[in-house]
Amino acid sequence: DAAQLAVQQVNDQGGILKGEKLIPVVGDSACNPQNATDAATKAVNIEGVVAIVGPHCSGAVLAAANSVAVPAGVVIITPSGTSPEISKLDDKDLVFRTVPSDDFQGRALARTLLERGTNKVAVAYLNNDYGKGLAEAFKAEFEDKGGDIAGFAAHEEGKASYRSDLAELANGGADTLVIFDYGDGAGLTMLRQALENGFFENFVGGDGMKSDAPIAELGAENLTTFTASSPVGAKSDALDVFNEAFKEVGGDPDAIFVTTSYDAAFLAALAIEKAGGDKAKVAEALRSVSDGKGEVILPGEWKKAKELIAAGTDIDYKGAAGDHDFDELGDVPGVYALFKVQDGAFVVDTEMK
Amino acid sequence: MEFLELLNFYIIPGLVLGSIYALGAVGITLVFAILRYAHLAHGDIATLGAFVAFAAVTLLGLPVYAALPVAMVVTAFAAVGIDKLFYDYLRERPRIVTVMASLGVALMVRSLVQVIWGVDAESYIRGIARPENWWGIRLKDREIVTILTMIGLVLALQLFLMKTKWGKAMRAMSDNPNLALLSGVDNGKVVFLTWLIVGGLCAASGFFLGLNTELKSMMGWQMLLPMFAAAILGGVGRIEGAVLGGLIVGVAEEVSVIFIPSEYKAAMAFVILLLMLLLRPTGLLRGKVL
Amino acid sequence: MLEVENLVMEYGGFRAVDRCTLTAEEGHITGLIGPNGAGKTTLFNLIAGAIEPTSGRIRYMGEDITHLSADKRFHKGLVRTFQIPHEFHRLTVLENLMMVPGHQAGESLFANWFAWGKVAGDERETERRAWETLEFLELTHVADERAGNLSGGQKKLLELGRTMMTDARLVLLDEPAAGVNRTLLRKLEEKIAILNKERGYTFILIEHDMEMIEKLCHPVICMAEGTVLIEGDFQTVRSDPRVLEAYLGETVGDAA
Amino acid sequence: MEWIGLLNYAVFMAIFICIYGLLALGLNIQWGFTGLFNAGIAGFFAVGAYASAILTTPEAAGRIGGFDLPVPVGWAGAMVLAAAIAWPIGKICLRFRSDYLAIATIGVAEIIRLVVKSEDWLTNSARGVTNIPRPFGDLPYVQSQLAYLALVGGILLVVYLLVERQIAAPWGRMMRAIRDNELAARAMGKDVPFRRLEAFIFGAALMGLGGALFAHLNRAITPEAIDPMVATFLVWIMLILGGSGNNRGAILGVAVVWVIWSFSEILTDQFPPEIAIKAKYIRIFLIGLMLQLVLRFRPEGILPEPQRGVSGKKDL
Amino acid sequence: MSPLLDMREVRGGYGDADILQGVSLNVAPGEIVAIVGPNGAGKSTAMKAIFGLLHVRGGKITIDGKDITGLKPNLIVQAGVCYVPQVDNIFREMTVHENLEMGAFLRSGDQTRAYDRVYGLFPDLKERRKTLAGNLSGGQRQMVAMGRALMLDPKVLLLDEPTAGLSPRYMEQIFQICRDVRDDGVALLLVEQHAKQALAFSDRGYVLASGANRHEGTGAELLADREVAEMFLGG
Ligand SMILES: Nc1ncnc2c1ncn2[C@@H]1O[C@H](COP(=O)(O)OP(=O)(O)OP(=O)(O)O)[C@@H](O)[C@H]1O
Ligand SMILES: Nc1ncnc2c1ncn2[C@@H]1O[C@H](COP(=O)(O)OP(=O)(O)OP(=O)(O)O)[C@@H](O)[C@H]1O
Ligand SMILES: [Mg+2]
Ligand SMILES: [Mg+2]
Repeated sequence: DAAQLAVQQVNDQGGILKGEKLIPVVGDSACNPQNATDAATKAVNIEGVVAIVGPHCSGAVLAAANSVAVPAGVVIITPSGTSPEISKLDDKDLVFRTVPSDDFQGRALARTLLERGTNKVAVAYLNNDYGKGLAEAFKAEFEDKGGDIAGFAAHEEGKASYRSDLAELANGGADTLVIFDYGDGAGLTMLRQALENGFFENFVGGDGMKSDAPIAELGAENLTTFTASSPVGAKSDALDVFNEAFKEVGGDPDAIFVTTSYDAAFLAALAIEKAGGDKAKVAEALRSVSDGKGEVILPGEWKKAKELIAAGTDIDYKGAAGDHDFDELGDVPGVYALFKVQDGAFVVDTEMK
Repeated sequence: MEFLELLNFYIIPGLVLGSIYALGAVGITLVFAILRYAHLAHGDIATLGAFVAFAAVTLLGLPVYAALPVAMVVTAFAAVGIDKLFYDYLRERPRIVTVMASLGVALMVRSLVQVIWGVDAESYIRGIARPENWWGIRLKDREIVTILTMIGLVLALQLFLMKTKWGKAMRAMSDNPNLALLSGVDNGKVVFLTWLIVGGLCAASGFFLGLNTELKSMMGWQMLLPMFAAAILGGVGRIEGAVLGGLIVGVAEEVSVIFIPSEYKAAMAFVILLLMLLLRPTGLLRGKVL
Repeated sequence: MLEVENLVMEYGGFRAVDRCTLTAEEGHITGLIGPNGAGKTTLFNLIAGAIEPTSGRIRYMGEDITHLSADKRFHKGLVRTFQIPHEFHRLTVLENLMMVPGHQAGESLFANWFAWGKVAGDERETERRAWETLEFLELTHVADERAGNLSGGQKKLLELGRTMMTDARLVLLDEPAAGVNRTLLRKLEEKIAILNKERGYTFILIEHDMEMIEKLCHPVICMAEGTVLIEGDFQTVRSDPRVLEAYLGETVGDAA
Repeated sequence: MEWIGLLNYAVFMAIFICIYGLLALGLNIQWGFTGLFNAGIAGFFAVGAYASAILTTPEAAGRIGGFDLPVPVGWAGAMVLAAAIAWPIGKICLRFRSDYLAIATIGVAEIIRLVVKSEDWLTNSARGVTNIPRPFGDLPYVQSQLAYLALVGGILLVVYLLVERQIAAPWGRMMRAIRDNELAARAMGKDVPFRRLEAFIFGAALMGLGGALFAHLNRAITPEAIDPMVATFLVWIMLILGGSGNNRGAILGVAVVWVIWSFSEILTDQFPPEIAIKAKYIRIFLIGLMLQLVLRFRPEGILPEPQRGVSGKKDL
Repeated sequence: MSPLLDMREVRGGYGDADILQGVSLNVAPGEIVAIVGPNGAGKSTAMKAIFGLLHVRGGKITIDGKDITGLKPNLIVQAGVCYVPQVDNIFREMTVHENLEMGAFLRSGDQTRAYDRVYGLFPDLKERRKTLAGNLSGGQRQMVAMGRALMLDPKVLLLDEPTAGLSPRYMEQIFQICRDVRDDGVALLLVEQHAKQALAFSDRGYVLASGANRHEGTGAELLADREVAEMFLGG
């Protein structure tokens, strides 16, 4: 886990505040709100955390933020809750994310496809907040810019066959299928069945599809027409630094939400340091350590950051996933790229705007 | 819509899916008829079976189809063990207690699979297999194998139940347990045999689901409800009914996409089921005992 | 009081009750005898509304009740007992009696919450009546016992006791004597007679105990194979050759 | 300082226990006292949660609602709607054998879940409904939690008393009689189908209320909250463990399961992170195992059904 | 002659309460023994006790001198005892022939002779061997039930109210069959509500009441006993 790396770096480089250790609390939210609120309450009250990194599913973020973090005045930074719904929260400026809202990604993907000359697609999306959020943003932008959505259908996860769904979508006459699902879930099944039956020629996925599972299970040779968008740190030094470090501890820097998790954890640590451990000041500190003004801090540079904070110098964290200049809603703008499969791995195909 | 298209993209997938459901539903119906409770761990035992086959493929290097019998045997004994450990001593209790116990078993088996094999999707054969074209009908080898094996297993089971002494004992036990006892049938042995068969069928259904899609730790649990629907649809206790029910549920799920929004596909099994209960509560074939 | 006309009850082609026609007069104790499987219990089930007849009609106090549900018939004063005691086995004996009266205030959810006083008053009255019945049946010592733990005879008494908790007009008794100990049986006979005379209950009584039939019943109806074989006073019925053959058997005349 | 946190957490857990307590009481009325195998608790929970959410939230684009009604109206609406949905379901399904009723209710709950998940105009589909007002939500965290606990606890207490009253009254006696012997109950003039329906609807209304309280606690309701595992099976486990047929047992079962669930997490959090990931599954395994152990050694639950109706005049 | 089936001072019941309060009875080879008594006397319970379907808490049951107290039913069948319960005594969803096969479940080898014997006793069944037993008439069902029990060629046959619910014509037929079976050398223990007819052709009889022996004697003695007649025979 990349957040783990951040914690380790912080602790190795002098720890937080007066040499105290940053202790990770692994909450188990299992995506459902009952467990998420339970885990968050425990973290806030029993462990006494001053910031929460997570949870992973948007529904869980909504519940944890609404019922625990916001009322308790604890900052919550989610590395993976991408639902546009999170932006709408009445959050007293306590909810942040290091991952851009699906809204951005869906729109960016729509524009990119149109630019590449793909103007007729069918869309299959997982019927949950993630799939639906992406799909609708995509659809709105795509149609707005003159594209033609020839099929648009949600599906439930865990079904054994999606062939009839695919046949239905293919009936619209598009030769490109856009899948908003997870690469190790129903999206994989769908991709497999579409490929096996020759329903579509080109496949485009959202970031959820950019997972190792399709390559491992379907074989890279079958995925020549498959591309997936994903947020990237705009080709930056920060990203390189992180990739280096993460590979060293045996992680896969290309996996989903790795960079955002790392950044979320590192940012949380910076903000806590800056706020001097005062819960009430963490949100403000979080904005100040990432607002684009001040000395640049790259991933892993904890010691430097700590010294600068101690000296009262303004710092600005440039993360692996991006610069993280939060807007009023606590969102970050997305920088995306379209990936393709090459030599058994995802490589950047096109930068997206 | 063209007939061939309907066949290729709706009916055939439906039949393959239906065969997988059928294998599970037959097991559910056996447990229901002979032991008389709803077995909620059925789907997760199927998952276990699928992953045992996976282990046989990856660890022992067996060819995929050779892994099926291995998985069936291992899972059959696992099912017997589960019965001995968790259900046996509840036999005198109200049935609800055993139903709850089976829910507990479902959780335990699933988490065991997750601890051992993780939660990522796996598959028996990497890569994809494109279907062959038989005069316009598109079929993959594995689909043919799925349907034929299902038919073979069910026929074998029917023959066993009809012709052999212990098959008759199982039918007798499901018909009139007390009288079976009075006829000298050892109920312990019947229960043992039942679980052996149920476990084997479970593994087969999990295996084929894994073969036709991927292996996931939740795959069986997600199949549980359609399988129950199939069993009830066919008339509880009827083997051929369960097969018929499985095929109907499978085909209906696939074909439903033409008529209703596809996010409601998963509800299809229940719509059929509720209609069935309303119109003919005994199931398609009058159910109750084998 | 009760008229049964051409009643038929089929079970998958088998006629348990076959064009049965009979009447019971108000104030009488009508005896119903007949071999096992003659359809007596089935007839009771039909009259009490536990099952619906295949065809035919049942009239009770001038009203056609053929398709009325069992609970509605109960509220019209038509009460039955079961051949095999159907006690509420996890309820106490006292509760078995107390649950009987119809239209108790406390059976409505809202009364329980908002009309507590009325419910409590009702309960006191019901309980008083239940204790009375228990005393009458000499069951006070087992009032707090689970009914499932009673002996067969006590269960039979409880069956009878339930009819006494109602404002019954017509009571159907299905073999009340079976399994009841003999000394108790004599008392039971007395009690039925008292209920008949003093409370004005009308009875139809199924029994295999000829002594009881002889003592209590007039008239006696003998059923066989779902239909009425003969009706008359006890002596006539007993000496009828068809009854002797179908029901009593050849030896019975001598032994009695 | 630590113990204040613990106390805060205890307050939170108590709120949860109260909410699930309502679900367990509802199920107890249906199963414990009437013998109706409702395996679709999640459905009624969902109906209640969404009904109240729609009634009490301010205007939102793209879906019905925006009624902005007071919270009590929302809660009453949740109960009424859950009851209204239970009515046709009960009408149709209560004639089935208990296993069939179970499957039928699972099916209905599943259909409700899909509707909730898919219908934009009604429930904002997968994104869920947010900005649900929470009573005392404007107070500082701790006070707000305490106030909500008082509110929810009060509701649970009132419901518990009502249910207890009702069970101890002739109504409860009648329901137990029906459960014991349906045929005889009918012969004793009880309208069995109606009474069953009544119990089913009453239980469903409580489940709906539980759902509403949950939605207002989180100020948001999303379809993940009505997953059958956490909203149906968990409640069943709680009831069976606590002792079906015993209201105090039901609530105790809820408490025990939550406490064990929660504390097992605190425990597994102490593991090194590599194992902590797997610990999630190990915990589920342990929950399953615990269920087996209780079923084995206390099959009637922690508090078994009491013998009711003893007159106390035994010694007279 | 030493008894084939011997039951001594047996106590026991379904739950905690003792239904049988010390019942003793025995059956010699080739003998018909009738048990009569009021409903709920424990007659069926006594039979179930022999067959291990009860918690037996005291006393001893032997077959041919071999102790079978507390054995599981399937083992008792192996000892040569067959039992036809009062109710639910056929496999409804199996054919007549399969019902008989279930009777011979414990026997191995060729059963042709056993089938011939049963079909010889019940020609009605031979005609309907492929019919589902659940579709038979009451009398035929009773024949199937007895046939099933006879398939094992038992030493002792326990019949619990074999004539219950039967028309008198069938009742006579069943009694006749009992005598035929006895003539084949099988000992019979039967419970009967038609006590008079049963006692009339039984070698001996027991009167049970309240879970205990009340009277015993030859059939004729019991029939002649005024007290027995008055109290238990509906006389
Ligand atoms: N539910 C049923 N299904 C099929 N047949 C039935 C059913 N109920 C009763 N019968 C048959 O109907 C016939 C009449 O039964 P009933 O119980 O009325 O007899 P009865 O006259 O009361 O006999 P007894 O004196 O033994 O009580 C019997 O042969 C019985 O087998
Ligand atoms: N399964 C059971 N569980 C508990 N008690 C039972 C059970 N079966 C019978 N009893 C009780 O045991 C006693 C004896 O019953 P049993 O069936 O042996 O009587 P019986 O003499 O055969 O009567 P009948 O002539 O009516 O068949 C009765 O009081 C009865 O209520
Ligand atoms: Mg009768
Ligand atoms: Mg008996």
